[in-house]
Amino acid sequence: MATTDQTGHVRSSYDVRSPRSPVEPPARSAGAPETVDLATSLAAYRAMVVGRRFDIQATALAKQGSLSVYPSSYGQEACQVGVVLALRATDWFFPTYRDSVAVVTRGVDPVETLTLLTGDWHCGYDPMASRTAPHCTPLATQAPHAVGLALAARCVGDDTVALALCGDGATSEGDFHEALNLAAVRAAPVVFVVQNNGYAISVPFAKQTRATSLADRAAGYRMPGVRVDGNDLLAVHSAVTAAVDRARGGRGPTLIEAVTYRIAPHTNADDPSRYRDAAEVERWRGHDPIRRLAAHLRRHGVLDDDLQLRIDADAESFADRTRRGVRGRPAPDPADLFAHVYAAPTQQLAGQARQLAAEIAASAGPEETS
Amino acid sequence: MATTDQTGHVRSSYDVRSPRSPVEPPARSAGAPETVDLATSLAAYRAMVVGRRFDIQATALAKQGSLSVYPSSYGQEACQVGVVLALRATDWFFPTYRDSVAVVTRGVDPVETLTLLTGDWHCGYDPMASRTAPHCTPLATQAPHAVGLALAARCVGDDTVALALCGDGATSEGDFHEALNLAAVRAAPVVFVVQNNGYAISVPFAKQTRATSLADRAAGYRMPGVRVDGNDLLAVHSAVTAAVDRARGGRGPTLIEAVTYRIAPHTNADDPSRYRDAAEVERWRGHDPIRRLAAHLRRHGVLDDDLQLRIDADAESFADRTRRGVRGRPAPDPADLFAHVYAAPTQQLAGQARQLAAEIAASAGPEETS
Amino acid sequence: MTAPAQHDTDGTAGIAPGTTLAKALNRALHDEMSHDDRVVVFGEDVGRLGGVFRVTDGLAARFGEQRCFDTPVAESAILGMAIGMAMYGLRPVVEMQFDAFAYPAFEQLASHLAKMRNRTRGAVSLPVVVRVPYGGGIGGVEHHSDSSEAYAAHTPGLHVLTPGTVEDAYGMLRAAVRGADPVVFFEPKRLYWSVADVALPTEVEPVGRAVIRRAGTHATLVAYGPTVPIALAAAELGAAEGYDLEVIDLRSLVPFDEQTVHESVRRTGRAIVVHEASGFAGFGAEVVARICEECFHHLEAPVRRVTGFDIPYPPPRLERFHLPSVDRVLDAVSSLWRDQ
Amino acid sequence: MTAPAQHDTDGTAGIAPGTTLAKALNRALHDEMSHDDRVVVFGEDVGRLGGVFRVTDGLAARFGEQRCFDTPVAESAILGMAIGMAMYGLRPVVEMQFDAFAYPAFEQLASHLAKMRNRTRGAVSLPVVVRVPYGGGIGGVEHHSDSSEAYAAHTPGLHVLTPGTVEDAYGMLRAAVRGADPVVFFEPKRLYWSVADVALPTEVEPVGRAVIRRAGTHATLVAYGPTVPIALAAAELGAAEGYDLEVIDLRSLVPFDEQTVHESVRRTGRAIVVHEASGFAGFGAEVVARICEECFHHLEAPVRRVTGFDIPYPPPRLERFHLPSVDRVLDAVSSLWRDQ
Ligand SMILES: Cc1ncc(C[n+]2csc(CCOP(=O)(O)OP(=O)(O)O)c2C)c(N)n1
Ligand SMILES: Cc1ncc(C[n+]2csc(CCOP(=O)(O)OP(=O)(O)O)c2C)c(N)n1
Ligand SMILES: [Mg+2]
Ligand SMILES: [Mg+2]
Repeated sequence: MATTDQTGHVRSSYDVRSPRSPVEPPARSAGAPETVDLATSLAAYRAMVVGRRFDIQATALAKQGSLSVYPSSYGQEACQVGVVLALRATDWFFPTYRDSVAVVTRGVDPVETLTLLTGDWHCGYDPMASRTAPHCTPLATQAPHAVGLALAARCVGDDTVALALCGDGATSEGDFHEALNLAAVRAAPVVFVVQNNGYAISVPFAKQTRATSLADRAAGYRMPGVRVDGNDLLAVHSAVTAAVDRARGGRGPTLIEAVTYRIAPHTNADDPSRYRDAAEVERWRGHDPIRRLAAHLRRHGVLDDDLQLRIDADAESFADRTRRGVRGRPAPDPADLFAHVYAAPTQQLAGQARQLAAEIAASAGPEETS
Repeated sequence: MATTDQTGHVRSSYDVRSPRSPVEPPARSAGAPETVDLATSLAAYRAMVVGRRFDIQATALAKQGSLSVYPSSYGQEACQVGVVLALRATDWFFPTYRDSVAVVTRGVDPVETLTLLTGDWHCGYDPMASRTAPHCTPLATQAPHAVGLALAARCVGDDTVALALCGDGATSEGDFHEALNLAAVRAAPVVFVVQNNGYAISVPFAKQTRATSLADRAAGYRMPGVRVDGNDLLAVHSAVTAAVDRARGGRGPTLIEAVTYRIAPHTNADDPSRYRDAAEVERWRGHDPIRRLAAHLRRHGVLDDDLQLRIDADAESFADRTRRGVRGRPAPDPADLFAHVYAAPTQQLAGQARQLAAEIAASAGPEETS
Repeated sequence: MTAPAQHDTDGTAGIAPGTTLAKALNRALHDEMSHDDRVVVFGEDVGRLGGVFRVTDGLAARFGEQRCFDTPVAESAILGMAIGMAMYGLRPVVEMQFDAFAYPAFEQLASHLAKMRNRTRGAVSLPVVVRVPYGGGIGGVEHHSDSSEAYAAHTPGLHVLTPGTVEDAYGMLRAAVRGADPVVFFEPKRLYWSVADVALPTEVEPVGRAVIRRAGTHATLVAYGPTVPIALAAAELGAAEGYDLEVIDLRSLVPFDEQTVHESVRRTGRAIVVHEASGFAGFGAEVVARICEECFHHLEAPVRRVTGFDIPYPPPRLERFHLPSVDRVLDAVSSLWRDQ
Repeated sequence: MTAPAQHDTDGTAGIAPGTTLAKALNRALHDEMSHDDRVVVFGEDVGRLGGVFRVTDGLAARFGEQRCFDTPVAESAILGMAIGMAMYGLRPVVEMQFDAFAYPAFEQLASHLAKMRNRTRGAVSLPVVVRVPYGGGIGGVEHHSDSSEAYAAHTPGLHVLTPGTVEDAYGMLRAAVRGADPVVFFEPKRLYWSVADVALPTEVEPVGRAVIRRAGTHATLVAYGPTVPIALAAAELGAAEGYDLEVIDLRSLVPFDEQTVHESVRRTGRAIVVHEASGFAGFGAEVVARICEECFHHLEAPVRRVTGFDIPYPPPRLERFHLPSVDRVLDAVSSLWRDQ
C-alpha cells in the first residue's frame, strides 16, 4: 500500500486526488499489509459497524431536535476506528468535534460522548479516566496540547503516546504548524493524523492549499510524512500502529494523512448541495470502508452471515442504548454553571449562583425563566 | 551555486550547517552565476559598504544613548542589499526590525529609517511613498500583509510584487505558515526571504526546528524553495531576482532561505557571551560578504583602490549625515499622540489632547512633567 | 467618524417586506460592492456557500471570485491579508465565522489593524471591516456564543459597532465599509432572523451616535446589539407596572456617544446598562463608570448592570439562565427605587 | 484561591539586601522548582540566556534542560504545550517575552486555558502560570509596553495577579505556581529593577486579597502593579498639602477583593483608581462601577480615574506624557473637593 523514499517519506502507491480537480475516490488499495492480523481486523470491523450505526442514530437524534447539532463521520469509520485501536488505554487521544465514533470506540459511554451535542454540558465524559481530551472545536488548537502531554509523559518517565486528530481544513491554521515544528524539534512521542475528507465545510481541499498531499508538510519539519487510503482500515491501522510504535520507541513524531471523504453534510445544519454535486458523493459511496473490510474478512473466512447478524444486533442495541440514554437523561443542573469556573468560586460567582438559585426558586420552574 | 530537483526545489550545492552541531560557516560559494552583471554587482557593493558604515554608526548612536535600541545587521549585508536591489520602486518591501540597512538601501532617509529606534515615533518614513512597510517587530506578522498587498495589486491589474523578509526564528510562528499556504493557493505575486542568521536571540537554529533547511518548508505548500549562501551577494541577488520575475510573471510565490550569520549581538542590549562562543563569531567573520564581493569585483577589474577610497568616502558622509541628522533632529510633538489614532479624533481623545496641552503649558516645560 | 453622509444612487430603493437582519447585511454588502469596486469580501465559506449565516449569499456569483472568495481556515492570515490589501487601496470586509474563532487573529487586530494609522502618522490608513457574528441565544455549542466586544473596545484605534435593528444593520454596515478607520462590526447572531418591514435607508449616515429608541422619564436603559429588543420589551412591560423607561441603543461602542447617554441620565436620574457579555470588566463597566463620573450629582440611585454571569458561555440547554432577561431588567428597575 | 498556606522548608531563608523584583521572581521560581518537581519553566530565551529580563537566570543550569528550556518562537504552541503538560499533572510556568507577544496565544488563553476546568466539570484542572512582563516606562519601542490586564480580567476562568512590591513578587508568584487554577501573572516591567532590603516571606499565603499600603481618611487611591509606587508617592506629597490619603494595592484583579476596597471607600467617601493601561473599558472602569454600585450612599464625590490615554502606547520619547504621574494623581485628588 505504500513505498518509502529516502526522506523517510511514505507515499501511497496511488495518487488519491489530482490537485485542482474535484476530489476523486482512491484507486483500490493495492493489497493490505500483513501487519494487521485477522483478529484485530475483525475487532475493527465490529467497531466500524457499531460506530456507523451510532452515527446514524446521532444524526437522527439531531434531526429530531434531541441534539443541538451533530457532525457526522459517516464514511470515515476506517479512520475513526483504525486510529483508536492503535492506541493503548494509557495513551492519550485528542479528538475533534467530528470524531464521536472514535470516542465511543475508545470506550467512552455513548451518551456522555454526545453531551457536547445534546447541549447539556461542554464535555460529558471524564478525560482523565478515558485519557480522551474533550472534543476540540477550535481547529488545530488541540495539536499543541497533544505535544505538551506527550512531553510531560516522557518527562515523568512514562511511555505514553499522544495522538491528535484533525481535519484537512485545520492544517491551514497556525497552531498546526507550530505544533508539528515543536513536536519534531523536541522529538515528542506524538502522532498527528489528518483526516483529509476533502472539505472544510464548503471549501474543497484544492482551495485550501496548493499541496497535493498534506504528508508533504512533514518534510519541512524533518519528520516522516505518511499518506494512506483513509477508507482502508488495514492501511490506516498499520500506518498509525507504526507511527505509535515509533513515538513510543523515542523516535519522535509522525504526520499521517488519511484520505477519506465526508459522505454526510458538514453537520445536520449544512446544505452541501450549495458546494458539491451528488455524483461526487455517489462515487465515494462506492468506496465504502465497511464494505471493503467486510469483503477482506469474508475472503479470509473470518466473517460470515451469522457473525454479521450478531454484529448488526450488537450495533442495534448500542444505538438503542444511545437513543434511550439521550432521551431519558436528566436535565442539566444550572448550579453547574458556577461550580467549576475555578477550583473555589470567587465571592462574586457565589453571589451570582445565589441570585440564579433564588430566581429559579421564585419562578414556577425553569421553563418560566427568561 | 545551486541545483534543481524535480519538486522545483533549488538546493545549494553545499550543506551550510549540520543540524545539531553549532552553526558552521558555508563552504566557499561554488562560482557565482553569471546572471548578476558587474554594474549591478558594483552598485550592490557600494550599497553594502555604505550600509555597513551606517549600521556601525547606528550601533554607536545606540551606545551613546541617542537610540533606545539598535538591532544590527552587521554581516548580513549581502541579504540586506541583494534583496532590495532585486525590487522595482513600484514593488513593495516588508522589512523587520533587523533590516534598517535594507531600508536605507531602498532609498529611505537614514534618520527617518531610525525613527523607530530613536524613539521619536513608531515609523519615521512614509510607507506609501517608499513602498516600504514599517519595520515589523511582531515576528512573521508582516508575511500575510505582503500576501494581501500582492493580491490587491494583481486584483487592480498592477504587476507589483511584494517581498517580505523575516528571520529563522519567525518561521516557527503560525503566521509564517498561514501566509505561505495562502500565498501558494492563491498564486500571489510574493517572495518570502528568510535570513537564517543562526539565532533567534539566544536560541540556535537547531533548537528552533529539526529541519536542516527552511527551504524544505516550501514543498509542503508546493512552492519552490531555494536555499542560498546568504553571505554571497551574487547568490542572493540572482535567487531573489529569479523569484521576483517568477512572481511578476504570474507563476506564484517562492520561499528563499539565505544562510547568514548575526555577527553582532541581537541588539546592543544583548549579551551573546551567554549563549555562543567568540570562536564561532570569528569563523563567520572569515566569510565576510563585503570582502567576498570586493574580491570578485577586483578579479573582474571593476574595483580598484581609488574607487574603494571614493566608496569609503561616500560611506563616511552617509554616516556623518546620519549622525548629524539624529543628533540635530527636533523633539517629537506630544500632540501627535492623539492626532492619528483615528482619521478624526473621538471627542474623548480630543479632550485628552486638551488636557495634556494644558498640563504642558502649565508646567515650566516638558522636562518637568511626570 | 467615517464617511461624510452622502446620497447613494445605486439600487438601494426600498426592499421587500419581511427583511431579516442577515438579509439587510447581505444587501448592504451588495450595495457597497456595487458602489465601489475596491470593496472585496472574503473569509471562511463566504463564497459558494454564502457564509454559514448566508450574509454573503450571492456575492461571489454577482461580483466574481476576485471580489468575494473563500480562504483557507486561517483567521490570522485572513485579517493579515486584509491589512495588506487595505495598504494597497482596497476596502476589505472579512468575516470571522464565529466570535471565538476571531481569537487567532487577535495579534493582527491589536498590533496591526488598530495601530497602523497611528504608527505611520496617518500615512497608512486601513479601511478594513471585520465582521464578527457574536453572542448567544441560538443554541450554539461551546465557542459559538462568545461576546468579545470589550476586548475590541479597550483597543485604541478600532471602531466598534453593533447594530440592534434591521435598518441599522444595513445602514451601519454600509457606513462601516465607507469609513476611513478599521471597524470591528459585531453582528448579534440571534437577531439574524429578526424581521422588519422597512424601506432601508438610502442615505449613508456617519456612525458614532447612539439613538433613543424609546423616550421615558423614570430611568434610562442602556443597551446595544442583542439586548436592544430585551430593553424595549422590558420598557413595554415596565410601562404596565407604571415605570416610564427610556431606552438607548448605543449602536457604536467606539466612538462612544456620551452626550446622548449622559443627557438622558441627567434627566432620569437613574440608569441600567444591559449587555450579554460577562459583567466583570465588561463594556457595561465603562458606561457605568462614565455615568458616575459625569452625572454624579444627578443620580438618584446607583447605576445597575444586567449582564451575563462571570462564567464561560453556557451550553445550549443552560444558556437561558445566563442571558439577560426581561425579568432581570425589570427586577433591576424596581431595585432603583428600593434602596432609598 | 490556590494552595493552603503552608510552611516551606527548602531554602527560603532571608535573602541578601538589595533584592530586585526580578531577582525575587527568579528566587520564587527557584524555590518552587525545588519544592515540587512537577514545576517546569519554558518559553523564549528562558534557558541559557535566563530570559531577556533574567527572571529565569540559572534555572536551566540548576534544574536541567528537562525542567527549564527554550522553545521555538511560537507563543500559541508554548501556551498550548503548557496546557497539555498540565493535563498530565505538571505545573508549567511559561514566559511571554513581552506583553504584546502574548497576543498570538490569545486563543489558547481564552478558549482553552480559561475554560478547561469548567468544560470538564472540574475533571481537568490546569495549574498553569503565564508570566507576562507588562507596561511601559522602560523606553521600549512599539509592542514592548502594552498593558493587557483588562483582556485577561474579562475572561472568566483565569486568575489575574500583579505584584507591586518585591515581597509580593516573590510571595504571589510562589502562590500562583501552587494554585489549582490558571494564573496570568502580570509583572510590571519598570519595577523589575526596583530594590528592597527584605527577608522574603517563608510562608506561601493564598492570594486574592488586596492590601492597604498606607492608611488614610480623606480619600482612597486604588492602584496595582506599576502604579502602586506612584500612588504611594502621591500620598506622601499629598500629606504635605494636607490630604490624608489611603492607598490600596489590589494585587489580585481576579479574584477581586471588593471588601477591602469598598470598606475603605465607605470610610473615606472618595476614591481614585490609578492604572497605566488606557482608561476606556480598562480595569479601572470595573473598580469605579463596583464602587458606585456598592458604596453609592457613602460617596462624597464622583470616583475618578487616572490612567493612560486612549491611544496606542507611545514611543519612548513620548511615554512620559502618557504614564500616570504623581502630578496627575494629585490633580485628581484636589478635584475630589473642587466640584462640591
Ligand atoms: C479556529 C476555528 N476557526 C473556524 C472554525 C469554524 N469551523 C468549524 S468546522 C470548520 C471546517 C473544518 O474543516 P476540517 O478541518 O477539514 O474538518 P472537517 O469538518 O472536515 O472534519 C470550520 C472552518 C473553528 N471551529 N475553529
Ligand atoms: C510574536 C513575537 N514574539 C516574540 C518576539 C520577541 N523577539 C524579538 S526578536 C526575537 C527573535 C527573532 O529571531 P529571528 O526571527 O531569527 O530574527 P533575528 O533577530 O535573528 O534577525 C524574539 C523572540 C517578537 N518580536 N514577536
Ligand atoms: Mg475536512
Ligand atoms: Mg535569526
